[in-house]
Amino acid sequence: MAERCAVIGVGQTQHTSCRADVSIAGLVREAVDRALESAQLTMADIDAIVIGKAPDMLEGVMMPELWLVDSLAAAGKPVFRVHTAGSVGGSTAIVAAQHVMSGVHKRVLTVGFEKQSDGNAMWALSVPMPFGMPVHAGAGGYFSPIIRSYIKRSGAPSHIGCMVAVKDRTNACRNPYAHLHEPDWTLEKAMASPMLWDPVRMVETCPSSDGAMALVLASEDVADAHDGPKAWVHATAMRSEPTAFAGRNQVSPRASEDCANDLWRKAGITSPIDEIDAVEMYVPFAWFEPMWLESLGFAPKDHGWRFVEDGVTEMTGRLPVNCSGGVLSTNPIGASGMLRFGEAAMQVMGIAGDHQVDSVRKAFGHAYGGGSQFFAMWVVGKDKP
Amino acid sequence: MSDDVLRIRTPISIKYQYSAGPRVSSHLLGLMDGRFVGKRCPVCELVYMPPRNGTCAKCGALLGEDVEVGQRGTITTFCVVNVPFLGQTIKIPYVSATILLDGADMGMQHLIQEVDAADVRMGMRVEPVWRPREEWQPSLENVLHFRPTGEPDAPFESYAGHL
Amino acid sequence: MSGGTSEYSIAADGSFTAPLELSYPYKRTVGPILSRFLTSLRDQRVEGTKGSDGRVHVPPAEFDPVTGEHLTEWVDVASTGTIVTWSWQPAPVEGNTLQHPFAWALISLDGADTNLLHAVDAGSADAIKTGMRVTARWAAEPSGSISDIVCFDLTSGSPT
Amino acid sequence: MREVAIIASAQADNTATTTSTPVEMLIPVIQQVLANASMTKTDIGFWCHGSCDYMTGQPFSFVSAVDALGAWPPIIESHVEADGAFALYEAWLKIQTGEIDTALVFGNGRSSSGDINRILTLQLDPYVVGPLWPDDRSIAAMQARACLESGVVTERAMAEVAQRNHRNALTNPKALRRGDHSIEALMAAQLVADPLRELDCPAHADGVTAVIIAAGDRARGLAARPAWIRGIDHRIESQNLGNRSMTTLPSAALAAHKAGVANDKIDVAELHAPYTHQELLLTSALGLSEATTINPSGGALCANPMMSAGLARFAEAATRIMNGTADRALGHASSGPWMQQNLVCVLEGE
Repeated sequence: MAERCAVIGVGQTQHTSCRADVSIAGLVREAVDRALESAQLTMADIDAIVIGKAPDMLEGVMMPELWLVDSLAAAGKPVFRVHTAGSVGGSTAIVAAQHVMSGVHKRVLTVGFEKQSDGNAMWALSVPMPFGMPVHAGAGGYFSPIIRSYIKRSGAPSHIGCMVAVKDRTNACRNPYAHLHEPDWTLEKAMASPMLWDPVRMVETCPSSDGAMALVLASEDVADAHDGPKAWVHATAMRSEPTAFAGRNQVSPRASEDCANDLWRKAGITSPIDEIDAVEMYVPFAWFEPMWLESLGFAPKDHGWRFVEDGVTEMTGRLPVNCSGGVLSTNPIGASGMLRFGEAAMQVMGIAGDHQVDSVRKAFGHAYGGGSQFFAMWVVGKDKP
Repeated sequence: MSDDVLRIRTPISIKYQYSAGPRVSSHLLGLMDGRFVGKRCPVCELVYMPPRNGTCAKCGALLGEDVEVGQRGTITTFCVVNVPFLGQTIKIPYVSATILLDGADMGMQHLIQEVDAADVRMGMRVEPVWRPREEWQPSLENVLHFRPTGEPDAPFESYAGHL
Repeated sequence: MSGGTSEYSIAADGSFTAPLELSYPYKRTVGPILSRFLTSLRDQRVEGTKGSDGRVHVPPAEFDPVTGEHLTEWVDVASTGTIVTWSWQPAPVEGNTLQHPFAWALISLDGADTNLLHAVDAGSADAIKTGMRVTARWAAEPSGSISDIVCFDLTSGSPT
Repeated sequence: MREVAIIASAQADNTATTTSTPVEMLIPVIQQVLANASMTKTDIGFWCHGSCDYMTGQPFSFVSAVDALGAWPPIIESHVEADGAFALYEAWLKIQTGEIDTALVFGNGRSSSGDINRILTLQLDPYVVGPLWPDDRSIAAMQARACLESGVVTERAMAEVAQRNHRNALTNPKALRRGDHSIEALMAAQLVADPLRELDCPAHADGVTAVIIAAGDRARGLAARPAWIRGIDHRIESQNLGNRSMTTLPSAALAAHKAGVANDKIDVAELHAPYTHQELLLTSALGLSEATTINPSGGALCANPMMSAGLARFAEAATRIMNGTADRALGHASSGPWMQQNLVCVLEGE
């Protein structure tokens, strides 16, 4: 059976719209160096490296892990590349964990990054294909109809998205690494934010960021010997389903529900809302918080929005969600998923600083990608699984 | 030292030849003739219009027989766009909707015009406005946009399974 | 119309095909090490970084490839050097600094311990040999890029 | 370690150009490999895919590949931006964790959509190498010259590699290029990138390969003679063309050592060496002797579908074990300029 695995190192970059002070390698190393420092290891101690990022066209470098080898002093090591769309950061952390859980490696470095300012996300995300339909409205145009469907189905009031946005932007002010630091959001101000893709307001959308997140994963013996904070991997799960087929439920894709059920079962969790102390959820559009709360089993169907309205997901609430500020405040696509997984680990390790939730024993990290079709999740905890 | 080189231009240009594949040919030929031709999945028997890349993703099967679907359809869901989107010339706000054509089992994205954005509804019945025939290409862009037919709205149950 | 739809053609099996061009003007932030290297190139000077083992890297390594440490010590190297290996490019492609047949070569610049990849304007494949000496040909209007060296020219004299 | 074996494989015919969409190319191969194993999609515990967006110029191109799997109900699935052989490695790891017992891995590539020699330039340093647009073949040619001038290889030895692979491909219906050429004719052929000749270079192809692996008794129940993975490891080396050996492949040698290649005689080796001189470098890096039959399929010289060619080598090697013509075989996949990254797998029969 699987070997135990723990996160013993976490490091991320300062995130911003353009990290004009670094190259791609410099950006990656900023996160890697911080992760190694917190793991009290050096590059030489690392057995294998697992790299994740979204489409290579964002930077215009094909399989960049190949030329990054020297910058990571990785010659002679296994270097592995993962790409599963928006969920890539989460999938990459899971694949890295499997390098340890398989018993093959003891110290694995994993990093997710995106240097979006070298190019323009729109290029890579909407290449006009011959004979295809023109993209009429971008990502918001794809997801806002799904949000409209959720609102109609659940009867949620129109201000829920803004409540989530204000919460995450406010939380981000407690996270020094976050891209957006906008302390003065209020519900009134948010409701007045321009309606971009009705029902999605500007404040309810995510920024485009340069950034990277790195984790050091270790085997049980290495983690036991490590005298710093650690987060044990209790369970991981992945699920995929096709982008589009007749009759597909895009509001709560079955792949999302199956993935969560599998995760809770593996982690021995029977009541997520009671047993999970902190959640880092992939919410690129504010309305996805209530949608995922339901899909993942934290809230009853059509009640996710009530959790938001009742403050359940506030930092001080019963189920703190995205205390880091989440994707709504920081979005380097290839790193966003690993930021969720890493921030969940930070909560368990007690190293989240000003956005630390009190006495977190178990935390949940979540990422999804494509047309709400690729899902990656993990549960990390203070105690050994 | 503001004169230092901080950023470099490295243009990248690669030419490809794209192929839509043999299975969507009848669909594209149909569009060049002002018709909506989809395909039926031989396994689940649902009708795909457009036939995507010639496959039923649910069954992992190659699509089979051609099926011409109706010109009219129902708006299953939509969004009102207020952001001047990359290369988009239509004046905002405008509506991008998922339209379930009569006889099709999967919706397709298109524009809704000739109606105030605020009046667009889920369930609204719409019909295509085609470009002048001489401008037709093998593309859904032969349809300028869809507009309301004035028919009564379709009941929610009739398209609830397609959201 | 999207992509190259208007330039479509129909293949033997009925497939519609059309050109699709990915053409993007990437603008890369280079970071401190490459910034200094490229700024120097613009001034017709070649600099490299010294690795932890004392070897001089040109183009400069941001990080030591063996230890991973950040490299900060700079060394001036010459714009002349020796051909270590080469191959012949009979048909230049878009983006090459020379648009007539030329040689690709790895060049050991005097004072450097690594080799620089660049073009050599040798005229014909018969005229170039490994071990020949070369000199950088600087661009008339430098922009702060690797192309500020247009190519290398063979210098008179037999192979060293 | 859990015992894991390759129990079935399928490949599409390699073609020079294709009009079918990648998904249309995938579906028949996915269905074939399942049929070869007498399995249905519900018997598969994990699916892993290897491909690269730049092959077709479509970002997220792998997303539509999920359409070929009939991923309903939802499946456990992942994707590597690499050769399908690396997808097999990920699946092997996942089986080791005990989470799954079976996996279907596949790689698909399309070298004909664009100029592959130009596309591969995008793998190079994007600041001071890529902007000069050196193409893949020119870069390989510089390595070939260094090998020739240092005496590590000879023109005749390169011609012999080309001759053997193209002859072997005569009996491989999937190959794109095949033929019976004399050494003299090969050595007299025109130089396309001095010192390389046309048949020293890979036959870039469009192709698909799918492989099913299974653990322990599950594998024994699915195949008469499973090809057991006795060792598998991959290593990478510096990409820096100016600070790297041009005449040795340290990452391949290390991967071979970790995979235990030298523990016993290798009957058959399927090597993903795109250029003739690279096969010679690789053969020596892997420590293979005259006793080993190399590339009975014709190898990458006769069909090199990017992102599928490496997994195809695994499939070919496994086939030799499964049909009893070999007891110990080696499958190899590579990636990057000058075979920067190498994945080595030792397969054995029981």
